Amino acid sequence: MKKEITFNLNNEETTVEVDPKWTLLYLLREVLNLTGTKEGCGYGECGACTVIIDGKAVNSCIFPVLEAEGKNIITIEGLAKDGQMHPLQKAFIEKGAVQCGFCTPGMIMSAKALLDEKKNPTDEDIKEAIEGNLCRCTGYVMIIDAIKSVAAGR
Amino acid sequence: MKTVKVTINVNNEKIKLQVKPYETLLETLRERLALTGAKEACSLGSCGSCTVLLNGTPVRSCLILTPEVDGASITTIEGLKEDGKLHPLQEAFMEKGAVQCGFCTSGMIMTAKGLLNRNKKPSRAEIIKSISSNICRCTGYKKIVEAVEEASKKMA
Amino acid sequence: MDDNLKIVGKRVVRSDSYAKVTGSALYTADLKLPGMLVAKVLRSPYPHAKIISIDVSGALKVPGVKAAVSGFDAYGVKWGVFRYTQDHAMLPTDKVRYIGEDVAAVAAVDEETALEGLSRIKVEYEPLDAVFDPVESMKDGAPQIHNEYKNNINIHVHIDVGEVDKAMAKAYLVREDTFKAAGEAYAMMEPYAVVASYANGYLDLWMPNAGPHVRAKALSNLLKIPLNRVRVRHINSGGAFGGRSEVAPGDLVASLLTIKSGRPVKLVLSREENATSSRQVHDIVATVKTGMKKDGTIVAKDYKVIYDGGAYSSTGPIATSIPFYVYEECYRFPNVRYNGYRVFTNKGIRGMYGCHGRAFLAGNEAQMDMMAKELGLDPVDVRLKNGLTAGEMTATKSKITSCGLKDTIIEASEKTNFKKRWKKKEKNRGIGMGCVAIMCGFPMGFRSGSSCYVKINDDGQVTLVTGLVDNGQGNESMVIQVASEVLGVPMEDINLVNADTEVTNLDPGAYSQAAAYVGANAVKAACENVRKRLISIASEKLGVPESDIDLKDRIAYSIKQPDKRMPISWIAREAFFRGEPIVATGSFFPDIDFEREWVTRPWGQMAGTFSFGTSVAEVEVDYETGKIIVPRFTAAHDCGRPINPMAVEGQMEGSIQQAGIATITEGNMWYRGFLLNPDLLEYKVPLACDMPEIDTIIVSSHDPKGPFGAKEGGLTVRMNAYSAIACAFTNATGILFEELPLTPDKVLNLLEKNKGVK
Amino acid sequence: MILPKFEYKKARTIEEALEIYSQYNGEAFYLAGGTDLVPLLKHRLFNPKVVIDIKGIEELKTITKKGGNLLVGPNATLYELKGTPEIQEKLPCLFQSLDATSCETLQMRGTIGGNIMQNTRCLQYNKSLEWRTARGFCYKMGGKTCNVVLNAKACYSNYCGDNAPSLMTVDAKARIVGPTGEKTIKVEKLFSGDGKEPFTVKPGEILKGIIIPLKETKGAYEKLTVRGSIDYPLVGVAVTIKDGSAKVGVTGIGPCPRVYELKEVNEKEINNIADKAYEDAKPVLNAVLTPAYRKKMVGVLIKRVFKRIEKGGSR
Repeated sequence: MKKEITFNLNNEETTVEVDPKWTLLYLLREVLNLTGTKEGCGYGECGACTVIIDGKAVNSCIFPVLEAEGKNIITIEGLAKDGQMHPLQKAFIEKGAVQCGFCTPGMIMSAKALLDEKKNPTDEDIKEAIEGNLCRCTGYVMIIDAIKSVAAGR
Repeated sequence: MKTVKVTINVNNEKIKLQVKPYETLLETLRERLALTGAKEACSLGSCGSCTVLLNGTPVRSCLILTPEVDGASITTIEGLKEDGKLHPLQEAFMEKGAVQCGFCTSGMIMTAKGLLNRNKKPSRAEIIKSISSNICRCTGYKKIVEAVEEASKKMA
Repeated sequence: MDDNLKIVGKRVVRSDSYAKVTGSALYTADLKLPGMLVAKVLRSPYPHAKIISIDVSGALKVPGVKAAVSGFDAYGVKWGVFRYTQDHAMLPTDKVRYIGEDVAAVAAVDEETALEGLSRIKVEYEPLDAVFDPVESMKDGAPQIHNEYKNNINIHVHIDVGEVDKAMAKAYLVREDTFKAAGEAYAMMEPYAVVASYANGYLDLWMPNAGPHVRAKALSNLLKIPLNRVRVRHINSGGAFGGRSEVAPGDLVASLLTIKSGRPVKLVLSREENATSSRQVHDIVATVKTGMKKDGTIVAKDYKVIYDGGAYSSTGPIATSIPFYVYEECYRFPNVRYNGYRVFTNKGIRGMYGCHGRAFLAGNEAQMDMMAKELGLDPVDVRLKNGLTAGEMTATKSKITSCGLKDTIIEASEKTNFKKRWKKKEKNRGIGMGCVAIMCGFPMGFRSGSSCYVKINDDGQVTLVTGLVDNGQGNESMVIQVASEVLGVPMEDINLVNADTEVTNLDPGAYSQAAAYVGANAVKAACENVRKRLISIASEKLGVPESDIDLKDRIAYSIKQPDKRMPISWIAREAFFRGEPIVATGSFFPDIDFEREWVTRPWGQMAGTFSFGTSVAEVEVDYETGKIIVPRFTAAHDCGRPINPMAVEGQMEGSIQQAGIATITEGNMWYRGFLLNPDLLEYKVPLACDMPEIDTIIVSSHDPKGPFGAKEGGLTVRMNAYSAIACAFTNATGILFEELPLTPDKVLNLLEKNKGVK
Repeated sequence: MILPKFEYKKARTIEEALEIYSQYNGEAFYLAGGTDLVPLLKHRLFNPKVVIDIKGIEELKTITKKGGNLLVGPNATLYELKGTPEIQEKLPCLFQSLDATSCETLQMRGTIGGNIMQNTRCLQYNKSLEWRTARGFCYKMGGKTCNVVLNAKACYSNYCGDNAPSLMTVDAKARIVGPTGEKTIKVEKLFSGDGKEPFTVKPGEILKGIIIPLKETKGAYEKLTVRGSIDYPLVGVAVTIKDGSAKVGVTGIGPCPRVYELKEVNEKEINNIADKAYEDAKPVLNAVLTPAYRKKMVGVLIKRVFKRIEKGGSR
């Protein structure tokens, strides 16, 4: 039986009918067409589906959809403001932190959650923040560089 | 606005849906079921481009509310093939050159299918009368009439 | 190899028809992209009004509305086909000029929300006097629609060849008549729709269009985006008939909305909007004066033709000229004067139409029959006497290369027993003939030519890449057929990538009747270059001379020793090993005089070649009700060698509906700028039951430069079918028509006015 | 084109339908075939709160023979009715008008009740809300004057039903049921003659049945249109001859169909009626052919139908 839930998604009040069986990722991708968030493993192991819920980076593929009720959710699509990219997005491009791009949205969301919490993270903080996000291309060096450059720029 | 629960059989598949009470069958087919073969060309029942079969009878799906057809069987152009084989009407439309821009084609074929459902051997006059329910802007109808004649012969 | 064709000239099943009979062919409104928004347009309720202000902010407050735009969000660039006709902003900021003009638009999550958004947009107008009749509009003191055009005269085409007045004075018989015709609706079955998607600085667009390259260029200018970032993509088109050649206001609207919202946007016009706010056909008033010798030779023609141009230039100079040219390409006019005026009125935009110019063309032909009758001649002889032949020049200096006009006249008249029936008239019955010629392509600058890229894939299959467009005529299938012939592979082995501005080269589009002559010629040239490579490698491998090799059924083989053979796929792989994959380009540019200009220099070679046609209609007139019945219609067409006769017949049959039967049913009706029949109920597109028995005759001539001898296929019928009906009406009643369409009310009125005439 | 918002209710009995109607204070429409109603709703000419689907009401569907009459449920489709042997054999005028109605596909969906009770039409009325708003609302839409006959405080829209005139010529009656009970009236009494409110049927009342006397008749229907299918009549003339006398029904001009009686069928009488019907017809410029022409055709078609009947009646 479907249920209606209401939450804030990328700064917009959203009410939608959901099946309690769904994950948040399913709702985002299949119903709301927000396909920036990727499904890499489906078991919370790779972080490709990371979104920010009430300030925390969360694997949306294992997040039961009913729990989204009343929450504040940000996806990669909600990052740019007034046509301007978020500094993290700019830095990822400039530092060459993007290769195939499949982990990128999740990676950026994890980084954002970190920077929102800690203005000046250490290298260790950064590594810890993205340790749940697998990247198969970059070797992480440029990703860490990119995140650092944003933290330093503040 | 409360939605309405309907169960319809679309192209031999039983489908349960919750639709808007003011939703047309054409909208349901195109927007919910991604069956875009039926076309919206006038939306007012004047042209026949949205024709589908309702329990075997051709209807203008733009004039029908989806709640009206709860429990009914709908056949669209996408459901005409059987076992991966084209229906004789589809074959004949291709072979006789009855297709040009193609926008009226699915409605035209469904109207013809409706005719053959109730009249296995229609005369030329009966074919013309029946497909005069549908507007085609490209072909001048001659090859469409020939295609329906050909299909009815093949099916006999 | 032309004389031993394997597939060209055969009645083949069109390559696009499978998708169309199974419902899987996608049209613009069928597209669904992730996150796609629905757009709706706010339209002008006034025929003419100053825009004081537009405030879209209210719309943006509606939850679910993601963007709202007006002309103030555009760059103030005005579009026009020619430098001197750039007067159409698409979203106006100064004035609205017709009811239904696009003023502002919103994109929202669904249609209901978009409509709610529209209702919150505030527009303040100051209504101005409006003018709806072109003759009134030309008068001093009429409301001025654009400041730049005095007396609202948008275009004046003036052609003067020989000494018209002198010749007219010496003529044995002179007759002058005025003919009117209501503008028609294109009434293509697919209402206009556009999907626009802007991401990462690139704009992708899908819409039914007849010329993706001209669309992309116009949008690049209007949006100030580099051309390589505007991509008009391939999609099925539910008919065009001339009405989808140029950029449309909706293209700009959808583009602005996707740029603003960052999400894909779909705009689908309702049937009513499609009529009120996309293009319509010109209403025409044509005054035709003809001087003839006693033997029926035309010595002079003097024309004044007024075209109701609606609110903007659109294809102005072309529309003002084409009816004249298709006529002078058919008959010999030693002395001729043409004054064509395209005049602005406060009505919707007007464009080119496959049947453009019916008042002028039908008027000429019907008048010719009246004069023939007076001189004791018959229409067949008069047409044969005045018809152009191969090698002759038209009045404005276009050389006619191949010409089957005579054959079409003779074959159509023999098939219908024309001469006898025209003379020995049965009561209330008549027979009439109409002739015309059509240029196969006309000067469109560097867009006049086409090019094609072909590659042979590693399995021997073929990919063709060309700018050629199909709006339902079968152009795509036609070039696949041509490639199949040249390359010796079946049609199903050939993939076509076409009409996508990012990957295809310039092409005239499905416009100006150029697809067979220009587009297919380019495909043929490219395939011939590939064929040379295939044969060269095969010759080497098989050890026989190149001249002994032919390609057939995916095989290269020796003609003399047929057991020496190898699959084309082997040749392709061999070429890959050599590091020289088999790819080739080919192009065709018609022999046209590019100094020719529609207004300033209306002479010189118009097109590479011309096709010809003759229609014969038989009518019955009901004297009590004024109803005309058309029991039989015969059309003969010289299209060079038909590539697919079945497709050519289809064009001819459609033309008989759209130009022939339309002569008694179709016309737009207006009330002070309001279109009264913008729907498919009151705009009378003929139905199956309204169609006559049809005979089509394809007169196969052979054009020296056409691909396998082919020329344009079908359009002549679109421009002479109404003449045949009008002439048959005159033959039946002894009366010339005054106004088209010949609906029963008009017919009865004419019959009563002319009581006693026989 | 999307529909305006409304609720959908299915009624299983007439009582239930009347009940729903009153629940919504009359802001309701009965839905049968929908071929007339849905376009009106899409154009926002009406904005009901609820649409009551009465197709499921069994007693409204049946066609039965009883005591020399054919009892027709209003939800019988035009196509079913056309296929009824009694109509084919005895009522040629009605058969022909059914056959001439719109096109086959719409005959198979459209019902006789809906066809009789269809709203009047006008080139300036059957348009989108946007079109009508730009033009200014006319008298029928609640505006001050007609948009065709400028300054007239009346509505000149045309009743375009093909079958009401035929039914009138065969003396058919209509059974009406409403909140206050049931009544049986002549078909011609269904029409008010007022273009704004073309029917005498009161809010909530349902057409419950049509009673058609089954007597041997001769007759024919003549319909003036531009095309051979889909179109509404620009003038329609129905003639039925029974026991030496005849009735003539005229439709397509003005807000209601008219019926005329000939005591005897002879040339003089026919001419008289043709002249009278011509005088009565007051078309205005609200259809695709000129008013003068349509007026003229009333007389022409009447004479023509009688001639056709004389020759055997077939089309």
